[in-house]
Amino acid sequence: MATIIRPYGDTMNDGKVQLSFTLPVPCGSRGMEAARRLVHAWGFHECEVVHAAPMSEEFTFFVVYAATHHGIDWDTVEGDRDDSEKSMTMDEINAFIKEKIGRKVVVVGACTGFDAHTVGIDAIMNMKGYNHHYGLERYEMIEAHNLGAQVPNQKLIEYACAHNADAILVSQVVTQKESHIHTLTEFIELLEAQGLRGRFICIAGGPRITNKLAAKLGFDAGFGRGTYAEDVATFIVRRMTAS
Amino acid sequence: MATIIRPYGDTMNDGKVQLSFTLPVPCGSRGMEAARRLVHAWGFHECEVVHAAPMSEEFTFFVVYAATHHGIDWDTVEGDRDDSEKSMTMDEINAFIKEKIGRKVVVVGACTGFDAHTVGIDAIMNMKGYNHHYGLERYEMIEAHNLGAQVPNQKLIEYACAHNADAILVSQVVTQKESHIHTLTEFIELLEAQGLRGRFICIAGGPRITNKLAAKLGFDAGFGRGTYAEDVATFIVRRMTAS
Amino acid sequence: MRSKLNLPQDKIDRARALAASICAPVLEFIEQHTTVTVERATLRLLGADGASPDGIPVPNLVVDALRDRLGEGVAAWYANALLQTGLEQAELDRRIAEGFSIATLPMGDRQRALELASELAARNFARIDANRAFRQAKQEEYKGRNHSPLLYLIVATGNIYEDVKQAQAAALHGADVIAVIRTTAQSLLDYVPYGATTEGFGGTYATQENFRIMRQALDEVMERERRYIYQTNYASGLCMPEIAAMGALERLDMMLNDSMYGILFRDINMYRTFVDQRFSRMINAYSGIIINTGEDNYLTTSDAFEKAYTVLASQFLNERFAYAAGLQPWQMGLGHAFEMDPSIKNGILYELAQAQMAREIFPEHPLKYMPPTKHMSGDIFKGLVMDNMFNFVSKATGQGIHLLGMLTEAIHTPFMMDRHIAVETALYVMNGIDAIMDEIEFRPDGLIVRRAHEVLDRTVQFLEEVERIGLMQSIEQAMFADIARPRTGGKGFEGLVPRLETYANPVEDRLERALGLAH
Amino acid sequence: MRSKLNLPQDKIDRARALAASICAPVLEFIEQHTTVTVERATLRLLGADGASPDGIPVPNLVVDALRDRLGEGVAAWYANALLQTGLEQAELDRRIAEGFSIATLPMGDRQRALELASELAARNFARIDANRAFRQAKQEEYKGRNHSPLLYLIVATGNIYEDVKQAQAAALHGADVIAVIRTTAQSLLDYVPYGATTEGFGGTYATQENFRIMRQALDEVMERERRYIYQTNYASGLCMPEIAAMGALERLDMMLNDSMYGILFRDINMYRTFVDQRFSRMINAYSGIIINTGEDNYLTTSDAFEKAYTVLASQFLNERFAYAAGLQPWQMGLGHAFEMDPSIKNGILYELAQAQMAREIFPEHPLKYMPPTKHMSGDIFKGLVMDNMFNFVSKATGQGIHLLGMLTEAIHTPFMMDRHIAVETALYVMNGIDAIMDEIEFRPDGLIVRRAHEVLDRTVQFLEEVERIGLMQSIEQAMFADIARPRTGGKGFEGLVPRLETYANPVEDRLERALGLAH
Ligand code: B12
Ligand code: B12
Ligand SMILES: Cc1ncc(COP(=O)(O)O)c(C=O)c1O
Ligand SMILES: Cc1ncc(COP(=O)(O)O)c(C=O)c1O
Repeated sequence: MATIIRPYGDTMNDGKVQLSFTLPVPCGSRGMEAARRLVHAWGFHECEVVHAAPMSEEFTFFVVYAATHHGIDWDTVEGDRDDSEKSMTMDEINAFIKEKIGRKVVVVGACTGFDAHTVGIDAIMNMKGYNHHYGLERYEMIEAHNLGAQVPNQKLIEYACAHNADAILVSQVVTQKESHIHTLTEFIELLEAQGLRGRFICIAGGPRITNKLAAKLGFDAGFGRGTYAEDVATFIVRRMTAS
Repeated sequence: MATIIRPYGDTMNDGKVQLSFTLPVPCGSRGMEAARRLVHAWGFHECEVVHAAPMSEEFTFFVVYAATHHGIDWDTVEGDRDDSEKSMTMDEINAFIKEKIGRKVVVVGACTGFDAHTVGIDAIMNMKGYNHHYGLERYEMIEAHNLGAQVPNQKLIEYACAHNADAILVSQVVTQKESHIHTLTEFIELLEAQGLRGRFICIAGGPRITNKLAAKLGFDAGFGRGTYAEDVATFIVRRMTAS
Repeated sequence: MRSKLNLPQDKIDRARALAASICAPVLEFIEQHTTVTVERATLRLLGADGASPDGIPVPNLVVDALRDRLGEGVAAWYANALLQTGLEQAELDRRIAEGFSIATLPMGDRQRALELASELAARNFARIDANRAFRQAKQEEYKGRNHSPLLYLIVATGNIYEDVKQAQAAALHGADVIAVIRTTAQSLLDYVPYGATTEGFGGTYATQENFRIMRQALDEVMERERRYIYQTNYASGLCMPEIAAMGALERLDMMLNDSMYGILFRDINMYRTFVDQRFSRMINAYSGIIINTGEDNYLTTSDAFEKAYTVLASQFLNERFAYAAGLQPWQMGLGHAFEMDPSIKNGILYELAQAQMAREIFPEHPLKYMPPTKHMSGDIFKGLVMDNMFNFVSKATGQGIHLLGMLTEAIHTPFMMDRHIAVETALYVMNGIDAIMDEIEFRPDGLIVRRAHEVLDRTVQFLEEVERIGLMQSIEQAMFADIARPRTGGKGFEGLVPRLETYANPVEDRLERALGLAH
Repeated sequence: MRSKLNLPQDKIDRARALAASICAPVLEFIEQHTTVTVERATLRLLGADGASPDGIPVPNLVVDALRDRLGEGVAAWYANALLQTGLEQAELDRRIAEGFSIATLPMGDRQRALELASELAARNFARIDANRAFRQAKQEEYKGRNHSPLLYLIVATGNIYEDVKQAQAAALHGADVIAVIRTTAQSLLDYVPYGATTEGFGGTYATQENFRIMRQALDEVMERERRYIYQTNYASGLCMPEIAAMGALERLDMMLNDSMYGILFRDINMYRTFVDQRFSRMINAYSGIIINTGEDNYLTTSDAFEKAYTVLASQFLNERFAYAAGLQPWQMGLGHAFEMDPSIKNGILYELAQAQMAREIFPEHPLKYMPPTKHMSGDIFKGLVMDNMFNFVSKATGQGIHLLGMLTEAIHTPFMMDRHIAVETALYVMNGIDAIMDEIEFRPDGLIVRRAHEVLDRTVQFLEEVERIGLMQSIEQAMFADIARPRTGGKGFEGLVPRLETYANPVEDRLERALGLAH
């Protein structure tokens, strides 16, 4: 039987949602009615325009509370990845590599294209890591190369070949005008054009990256906010040993 | 030609909206996907679940940004009342009454039912008024009777009859479980049952009251947040002199 | 605590002396009267329980039956009924619920009846003693795990089972105190509904069963979080003493319990309220409950900047009435609020001044500080920031009990997510300025210091005026909250009864003895 | 200003002396070099304008053509071309844009050419003088109508026409300063794009035409609101001096303009940057522009609590370099930021300490204070409150230029409504605590005071270390921002040119003379 879930304000299934947005209309009762009708058009009922403030003569800011009858079937929802699959710890990963791979795993990473945000990839790769989770450089059984920011895709690929990398990590933080999609797509296309796609485990990461998005773009995995080195390392070593 | 308007984030017609809500699901990537799908179900695209926080084991709070293609036709939007129709000032109203009505206008008001919120009706009626706008008691040509809070509908009607009121003001602030609808509906039903509806100009007010809602419930007008005494008085005297 | 404001002690003393002199005649009046709800509370503390099929509680049935004899006190009559019928108490209550009137029974040995009443009281007082001991033990066990100030959150779904979910989520997230808001207009009921309830408007009925259900839910979280969770309700309205009795029996920890709130904000008769408040407060005092007074309400009907002194004046009066009912300073959660118009220049500094002033004048009292409400609007973003400036001021001045503001205050009773946002942001601010009380000084003679001095001055003047006129007449003249209440008007006046010479109340005797109030 | 922290003046003096000694060898190096962009900026200030059909600006065409003669300075060559061809300047520029190389012309009378260059410069300097005079007059006319601190808002749509809408809305609502963020990676372009632009990533191209369009839009709002609206852009990256020149010509009022930002955060060659920053700063100094330095960036790559001293150290260095370029203290918007992890106990108090410290150490400087960015998350509600604690600290410590934080910092470049919320809430907080600077004192020896002393101590130690090693080598060793940059690495190194004996630059001479820097 389907388990339909709906937003919850203070009573099961009341469907309450808060919204805010701007409309290119002057502030006044006509603008408020426009806001109400718009929210209504999204299928909401009990639409209360609780705030309307002029931002200029042509733009008005609205806050609305409304309720929805829509629900979705929880039983059919699949997470971006399996929440129950736990990552190994650094020590477990090192032990795993020693036992099942028997040599150091080589990981090459960079923040590519025009993107200059190194903090994310550093959090995964650099010695000191992030939030008291050490980065890959600290792993005894991992050889990690962090090329930094604004690295052209082709340069990253060449470097990975030259160092016989097992996995390539690509960080993309800026998403404006879909620039991350362009850069990530180009990366996979370049690999494929050179017949190298099969050679590496390819992983994308960044605050707006999901596993699904990465898969769609041809990566083996994608990681978003709150990722730690062990999550990535666990994925790599499991994938390397998967038959 | 229709003027279609859509939400504006930073570019015309980008359709950007902010939403927040709670779902009765545990926090995790499955919950985030549920949130995304739900927002999608409302017709949004580019749904970004930017925040998910557990509130207990069974409830998660989400913040989402998304974009809509929906728009509404501005030309067909009618405001709750005509924004361009300006209220008279206190002096103008007094002069208007002297000239066109020639006697004091009697207004009786109360906060009815179980509702104990007097501040709103006081703001309209009491001498000192609200936000430097004097209340009706201050109007030379208006005789104002404010009966206060938790006044039963029938008592208000009897009082209005006894004092030969021209207009009755009803305040409703509490809207939980639609209690304002019940109280306002009962008021009109009582008047009609006693054949008195035609005798008074009936006006409802309160932060969640709109002109449309009031009209639907059988009132002559409704006033919401930010109303001042002159708005109400203007309406009354114009209605009294409308042929 | 080092003083930052250098308020003149003689002015503070003068205000206290004025409060004492203002309250004295009222206290005299109180002693000479009882009310229907005082008698019903007495019955509850004798163990009377149950309700008629149409929901009228046994204490009401008894008091209604004895309506013409209340001046003697009902305790003897109730015990007499037990003696006369020879029934078990539960059985007697059942019969009363079914329609049996004990007024039909003649009085037997009144002395023996009073002794039995005393024994019955002893049983229920033992339960209260145990509750108090349990609370103390748990607070000792989980010492240092509550926040300072205590974070106080309201739930108000109208359905006790929904309330429980919300309360547990809030407590898990950090709430120290959960208050279940009462349904609209319960304060005007002259009886306490019976049993678990699931329908209320803007709040949930206060019933003894609802108290029990919430207590159990909060105790669960307490054990899990190893943090004592305070439960709060309203000993307010027409049934103040009865709700206090129920709270004592179900181990509530705080009660909204003001000496004048009902008069001003619920139009309850002033004589009735004064009598009721004392009895309810004695029960609260005995059971170790912290009361919360309602000065914040003044600022919803009058201007918070102009009328700041009415808050302080009311605190002095509430304090005086509280002492007279045996409450200790640590039980006096005197109310005040952050309610100034947000557009006032330096408004936040004036709030800081007043909060610090309250702190210095009532140093041992766990002041209850209320968030902005009146000036909250549909602009939830600005509202959230206002709430957090309130959080800042509260932490900076060491308030005791901190009611968290809701960003949706102007819109609806809190959604679960509203409460979540409130806790999350308050914890951020309060942790970020943890040591601020010891860190910040005010410029002597700056506007903060001057504001506090002005409010105190104005308060003394105001109390002088009230003393001259008398408290009851001052209320008649709208000197408090801009609201006028006639002496014999308002609800519940008919429930006021002069005590006869023969009046006897073993519950009251016991309370007064234990609280050192015997005269 | 009364000191609240009692920082030892001798330590402050010591830090300044260290900064002077650290910068001295770098300044010597600077004097002996020019760069492609210094020469291009010179051309711009001689009036060279236009671009080739494929968008290469005339100054670039000229400098590229004279690539092997830059050591002499391009001014004489450009003037020489005018003399040799007898063309009007606009006509010459048009020909250059079409492909004509002035390198093909032999040098005539070099002295006359330099005189002509001087005259050309005079014309453009007259325009800058007029801009400065206009600004002063308007600021005088609308005195007292800006906020304190100045509220600084960014626009970043990528499209100058969309930017204009957003900027006007922000200014109408209260912004004092509008900064147009540059498109991603413009700082790495070794030329300045030409004309109005409508496509950028996360920002809008800085072009002279875009400057003009925005200036006009802001002037409109200025007249309407009777409040001077400051326009800001980035004299940063590979074209620092050129953008400064454009800003001078189009009456910008502020420029992001740091002495080391490009090196550390954009991997631009350090020699190149040091040379460029001085020339750009002389132009800014002359045109009355307030510079904004980029110390906030340190805290995005290293920890804000641990590395607070690197911010102060950089401020001393930026100040020293700024003096050396003729900037006055009122033009030095030294940067710092509110970037501590929000979970740090007393973190807000530490921020308060550091902001006050900066204020007391640089009393005449309009410090530019940056909001939380790194620890902002998708939790927009908590983010909004963090932004407002930042607003609080800024007002409480009298910062000069206040960059408003956005609740959506972790999500997207600002929506119009994000900016609206930021202004609305900041105005509430700042108005509510208007007088706080004069009202609040810190406990001597409390954790606020101690924190400031510690950071100053640590800064002096750090500067001593840098002095010992030398600035360039310190940068090579990642002593700043945890980032290592090799001396001859980085972008733009190839654009560095040693000056020959014969080097002549009438624009520079004029600047140095006017700024009293002539040696
Ligand atoms: C710090 C910062 C900067 C610094 C960067 C310094 C540096 N060396 O990294 C500076 C000041 C230089 C900067 C500049 C710019 N920035 Co910036 N910046 C930020 C900021 C404040 C924090 C980012 C950060 O460090 N987060 C902390 C890290 C640890 O989180 P993270 O990146 O998400 O990484 C985690 C996960 O995503 C994941 N992860 C990340 N990468 C990878 C890779 C792999 C393989 C894996 C497995 C995991 C993984 O693991 C990490 C740890 O959990 C954000 C706002 C914010 N609060 O998020 C804006 C932000 C990212 N910047 C932004 C912009 C627009 C810019 C500029 C383009 C502005 C401009 N026009 O000049 C410039 C240009 C930069 C460029 N060319 O790319 C926008 C992006 C908008 C968008 N969605 O497109 C943001 C969101 C700010 C905003 N609201 O406008 N920025
Ligand atoms: C002050 C206040 C109180 C005071 C009331 C004091 C008094 N004497 O009025 C006290 C503390 C007593 C109180 C109690 C309760 N309150 Co109350 N209270 C508020 C508060 C903070 C402010 C209301 C106010 O005074 N606004 C200022 C006035 C000027 O604005 P206004 O009422 O909108 O009036 C303007 C217009 O609407 C219009 N107008 C109003 N009436 C009329 C009539 C006419 C004819 C016209 C023309 C115009 C007009 O003109 C006015 C001026 O512009 C609001 C929250 C908020 N910030 O809005 C909650 C609020 C209204 N209260 C609420 C609740 C639930 C209660 C209680 C039921 C809680 C409880 N369970 O105990 C109780 C019970 C009251 C009862 N029986 O009705 C809820 C209502 C939720 C809902 N939507 O249903 C609110 C929204 C708070 C919340 N978020 O929970 N409350
Ligand atoms: C002291 C006090 N009692 C009671 C209440 C609650 O009101 P009611 O009487 O409607 O339950 C309040 C609410 O603000 C209060 O302050
Ligand atoms: C001093 C300085 N310059 C420039 C920039 C802008 O960066 P970009 O070089 O990408 O334009 C910043 C941004 O933080 C800065 O602080």
